[in-house]
Amino acid sequence: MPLDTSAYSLALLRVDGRRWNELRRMHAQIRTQAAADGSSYLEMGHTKVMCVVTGPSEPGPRRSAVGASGGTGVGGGSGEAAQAEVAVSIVIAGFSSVDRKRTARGDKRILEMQSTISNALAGSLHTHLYPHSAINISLHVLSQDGSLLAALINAATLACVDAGIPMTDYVAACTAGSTSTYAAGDEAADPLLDLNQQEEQELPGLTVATLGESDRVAVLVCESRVQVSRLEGMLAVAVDGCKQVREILDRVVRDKGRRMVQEGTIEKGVGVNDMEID
Amino acid sequence: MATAQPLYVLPGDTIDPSLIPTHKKLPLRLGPGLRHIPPSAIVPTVAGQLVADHKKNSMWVEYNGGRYIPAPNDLVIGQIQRSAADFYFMNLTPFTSNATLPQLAFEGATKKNRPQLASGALVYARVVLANRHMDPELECVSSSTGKAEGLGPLTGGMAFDVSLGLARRLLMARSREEGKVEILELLGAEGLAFETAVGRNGKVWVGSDSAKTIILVGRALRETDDGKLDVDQQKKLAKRLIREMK
Amino acid sequence: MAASTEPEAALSVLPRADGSATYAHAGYTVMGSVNGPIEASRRDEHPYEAHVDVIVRPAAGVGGTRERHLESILQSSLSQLILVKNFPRQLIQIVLQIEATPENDYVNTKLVQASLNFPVVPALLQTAILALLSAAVPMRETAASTVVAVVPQGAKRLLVDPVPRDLEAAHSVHVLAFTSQDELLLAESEGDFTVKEWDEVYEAAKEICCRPRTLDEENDVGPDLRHFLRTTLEEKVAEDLYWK
Amino acid sequence: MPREIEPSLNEKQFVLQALQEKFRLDGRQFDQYRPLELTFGDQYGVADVAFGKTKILAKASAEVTVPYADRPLDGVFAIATELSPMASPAFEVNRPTETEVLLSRLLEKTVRRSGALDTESLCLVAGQKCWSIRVDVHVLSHDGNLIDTACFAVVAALRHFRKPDTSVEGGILTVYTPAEREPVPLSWLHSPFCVTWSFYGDRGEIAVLDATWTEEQIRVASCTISLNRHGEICQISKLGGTPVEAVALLQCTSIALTKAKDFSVFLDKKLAEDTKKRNIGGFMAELRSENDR
Amino acid sequence: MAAAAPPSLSFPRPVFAKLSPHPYLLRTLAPQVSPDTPTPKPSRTNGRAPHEARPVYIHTSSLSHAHGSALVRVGDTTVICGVRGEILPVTSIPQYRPRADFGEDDDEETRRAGRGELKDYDLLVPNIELATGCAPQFLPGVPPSTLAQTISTRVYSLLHSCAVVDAKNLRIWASPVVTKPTGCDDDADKMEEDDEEEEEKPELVAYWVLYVDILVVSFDGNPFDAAWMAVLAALRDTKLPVVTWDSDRGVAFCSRNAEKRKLQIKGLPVACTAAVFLEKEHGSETSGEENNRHWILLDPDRSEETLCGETITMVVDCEGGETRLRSLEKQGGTVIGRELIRGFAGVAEKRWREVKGAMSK
Repeated sequence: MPLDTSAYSLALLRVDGRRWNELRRMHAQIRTQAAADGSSYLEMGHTKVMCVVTGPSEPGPRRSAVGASGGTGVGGGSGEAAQAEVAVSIVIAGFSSVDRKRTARGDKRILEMQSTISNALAGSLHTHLYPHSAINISLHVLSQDGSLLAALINAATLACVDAGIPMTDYVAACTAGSTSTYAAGDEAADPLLDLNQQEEQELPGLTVATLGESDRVAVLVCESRVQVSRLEGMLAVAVDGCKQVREILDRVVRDKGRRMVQEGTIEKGVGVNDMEID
Repeated sequence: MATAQPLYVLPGDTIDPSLIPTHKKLPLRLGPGLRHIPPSAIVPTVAGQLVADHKKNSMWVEYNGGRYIPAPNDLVIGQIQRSAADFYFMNLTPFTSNATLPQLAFEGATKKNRPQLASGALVYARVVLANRHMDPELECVSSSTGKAEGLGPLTGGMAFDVSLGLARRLLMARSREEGKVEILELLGAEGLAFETAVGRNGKVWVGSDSAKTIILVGRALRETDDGKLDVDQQKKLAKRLIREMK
Repeated sequence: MAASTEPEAALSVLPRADGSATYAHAGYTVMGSVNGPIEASRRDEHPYEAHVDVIVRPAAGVGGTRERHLESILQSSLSQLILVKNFPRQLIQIVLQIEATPENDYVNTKLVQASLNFPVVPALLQTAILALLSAAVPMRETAASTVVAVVPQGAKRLLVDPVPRDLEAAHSVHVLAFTSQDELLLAESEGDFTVKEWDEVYEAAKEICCRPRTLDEENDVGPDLRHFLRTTLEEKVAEDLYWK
Repeated sequence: MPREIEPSLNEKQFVLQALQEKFRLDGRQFDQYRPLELTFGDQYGVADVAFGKTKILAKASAEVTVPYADRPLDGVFAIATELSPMASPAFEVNRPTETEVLLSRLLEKTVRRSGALDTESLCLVAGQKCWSIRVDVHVLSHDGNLIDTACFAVVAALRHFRKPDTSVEGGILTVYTPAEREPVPLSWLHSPFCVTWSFYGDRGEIAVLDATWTEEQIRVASCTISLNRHGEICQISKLGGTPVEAVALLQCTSIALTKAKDFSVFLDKKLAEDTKKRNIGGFMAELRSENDR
Repeated sequence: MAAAAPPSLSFPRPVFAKLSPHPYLLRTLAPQVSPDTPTPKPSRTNGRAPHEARPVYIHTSSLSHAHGSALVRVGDTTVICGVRGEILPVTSIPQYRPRADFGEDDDEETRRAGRGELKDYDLLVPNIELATGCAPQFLPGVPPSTLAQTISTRVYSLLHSCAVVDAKNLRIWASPVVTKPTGCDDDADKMEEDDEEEEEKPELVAYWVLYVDILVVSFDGNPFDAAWMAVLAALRDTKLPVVTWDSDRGVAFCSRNAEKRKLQIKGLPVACTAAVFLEKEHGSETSGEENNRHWILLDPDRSEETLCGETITMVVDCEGGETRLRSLEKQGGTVIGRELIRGFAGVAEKRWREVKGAMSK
């Protein structure tokens, strides 16, 4: 494990010069596509994704069994649609990573991310207001540099806000890691916030999404081997990171709202307007 | 009713004519598990015990298990799937096509005021019509008296799954003597306050103010069913459960 | 894994299926589940009778063409036994999971094999019938099935329930199934044989599948399947009706 | 396609109410598993596992094949989880449901990506020939908590499995039949187990282990934690659902660790018993094969 | 045949046939005895007698690119089969295991081992394509139907159980003496002699893999018989080029104008299928003494297949003088019992002669 133990322990700086609890530069916009009901573009470092939301609307003809929320029961999508179904589709552009590899359509990793995002948002969106209807979230990955799932969740949240779908609060996500791998059993390992590609490959890490300003975890995904003792540290840092991310998302929404009010162009997005008032 | 030496049959077995009850006036009535092949052959279609009732001049095959198949006058517990213009579509067993329950088939229901039942609600109903070519039809009111007679929506409580055999025994007029199932009475005698509704489709609804009681009754039923307990064992079970509760 | 041991079976082993059974004989172990009559999907719906759907799943590897073939054989045979006319537009779904097959210590067999293996058919058929009985699906009659191999030389020329090594050496392999009315329900043979040989095989198989109850037991051609089926069911029914 | 019907309103309300009063339908504690049964088959690599009414059979098998071009020094290792209508008519053959995808991903992450099986040891002739190890997971009866049951079955099957012995002389590979040489076990590095929590209540404040099918249908969120007895997390997935307090999740993890240790002890015991049983038979078998030669 | 339509009916026979095929076929098979017309012989709607099969037409080596090919027509069922050989070096067979000795080929052991080779290394790969729009029920370009999969399985196992192709004819040896595929018998013998003379044994370096592709061009029932006929004819027509093995580069190559050797085929197994037509509609509840007559319809066409449940397929080979059965498949009913099967052997023999005639043309 070259980078961290050597470089980090000396300067306490990471490969890209960040401190342990620093987020990468995060930039986001909403209302990027005029045509869509809701849309967003989001960057976390060099990870760049965009999202388009259509709906709530009549459920489309082809409703994928996988990646449709409420799918706790066998057979995916909820039986009698008492609440709206949140369908997520992810498209990873061939040029998004260094080596261009085609992602197969039935790729289970992507199907898993789809269902994660749809279930995470379904937990916050007031889907019960829209029975027998569907909210389609389609995400496009333009560039990958770690923390992909987190970026996708954040983008989806923004797009849903833009679409004016009532929700409890933001679902904000980010990643956290630990400075040395599971092999080294040293307890002195420091947690790291917001992993990039390189760190993600070399260090144990996890993705966390929380609801609003609370400590309540909607998504917790850890795909690497790590000592149980490290979990608490990483989780704490990640949850804290999620709060920072929430602030950023909130600012994005408010700025956009303010600008729209100034321009006097609020045909929709009443939700934004409300926030303007308080 | 059970003959001295129980006679077990398999599908396609030939039944000794001597076993077929012969009665002066009454026509021979064939119960479940038997089919008549003209001119005079009677053949079992399931594995079970052949039972003949000479007084009623009827015979049938007694068996346990399998999926519930609706028959007229059966009492069942259905779950509302969705409601149409003037029907409720009811589910009796998973994955089977829906039964229909007219919204006017409730006590005192009129065009003006009919019961408003949400999908997912449980209803205690009687099978009016059931044949192989049509979806079964239910009712919650006696067509003769116009009274509900205990049928209708089941509010609160919990529905437990039991074997068709146990459901049938619980529904017997004299369930203690004939069905050899006494557990509910025993628990009642122990001072538990609860009400039950038994569906022929293998569902028992238990209602009570105390969740504890409902769970206890549910466990009692399951253990009686799975453990195939006889009356004495049921007595022991009742005692044990009550003790656990205290 | 010996050639002609008595078969073993257990009924209603799967709590959540309408009916189920495990059957173990001659090295084969099969788990069978039956659900039905249930709602048939659009394409399977038949206006006048129930659609019998048979799914055969190998112990290892994905099902392929030969499973489809086995399924079609079983489907055509079971539809004969089940009173399909009783349940128009309905579906009766039979899933047969092969759990174990006799192992041949002298070869490393490939995982995916295209050629059909007859010897598994009886185990599948028996399991399906037991499961159907456990699900109390109305049937016209029951059936029993067995495998007989014609081997070049040795003590007996006819081998009942041959082990894989015998099958390699066999001139011909035969699967026969008889209904409880002693009618020939299924006959599948491959190899190299004459009508006369087939006749002998027929005799042996019939002896096993539908031996009359009164018979001296010294000539053991193999298990007495009809008797086995009856005793198994009687035990089960007696247990179910313990309260009577 | 037949669809699983949701539990009735009565059931939904009651189960929740009972949980709030600290009861489960079957009288279990919240962190209590249903009775666990494990039986090995006559053949190597067959494990039959039951958590209460949930029954899963896992079968491991091995075959010589050509390694992937991009990793010539690794063997092939795959876990196949196809849910058949045997588990529930709602499952259709070769039409994967969400349940199936998530299950296979969890097993993938827990067993495969955590490096439980040393895949480099499966390489026979670099870039040309290697072992392909395959585990088929057959769900026989589905009464909730497929994940924990399946994971346990897979691990048990693989640790019980023996693959044919091989030798390579002058680039020529020989795979010995069981009659020629006793099969050999896989090189196994660590045994991970899945522990799945189900959450209830508006804030997911109630956490329950080993949910039955009814309980699963009513839960608002779930979290699967995979650990081995060395206290290493192999994977955690809480894939959405109602948000749960971070602290609660930490508690869940520490309880999960004790459960994983229990599983590990149980499995070791069972394996030991099985080998003892076999050694008697095994000896006879050797004699037999001797005579055959 | 006028009497075929009952007097009560007022619409023409084709309509009758469309509306209720079962009674229609029933009437033609069991014509009513009516006073005005003489009772005609029982015949099928296609005019054939119950035990009358459709004429066979076979044309071979029509495809230039295949090593062997055949077109078979049985009535309106037309099947094309092409055989293509490809060289498979033993090094690219994962589970390949060199064998010490290839004994005399009349030895039982060896023959079985050979069968093992064919199976384990997949040297015979049949595949059938039904989805050609050859009949309404098979739309083009859909995944293989159950029928297609069933037939290819049956063809595959028949190929192996009949051992029409011997593994020794597919082996490719690296040794100056035998660099040619040991085609005909004499050649094979010569090879063995050579071996004895040679002190250094020739090394088995590769196999021929035969891809047997079957295409159903038009479908009018009884696809298996036709398909199997086509496979057999195509294999008998197959000629494999002489292969030279370059041991330095470890590759086999056969020059453009290399001489071709005929593939040696053992025996002539012919499939013969019939379906059972019941008087009462299949599975109906009105069972009893009355109306349970039945007819065995040889070589059924599509309309007949839809009306019949039970089928029997017998594969016979009378090449060696006496009739030998190579396969028997009977399923889907209980009409065909022991006696009928005994009798059917005769029918199959007759069919065998017809087909042999068509083959030798």
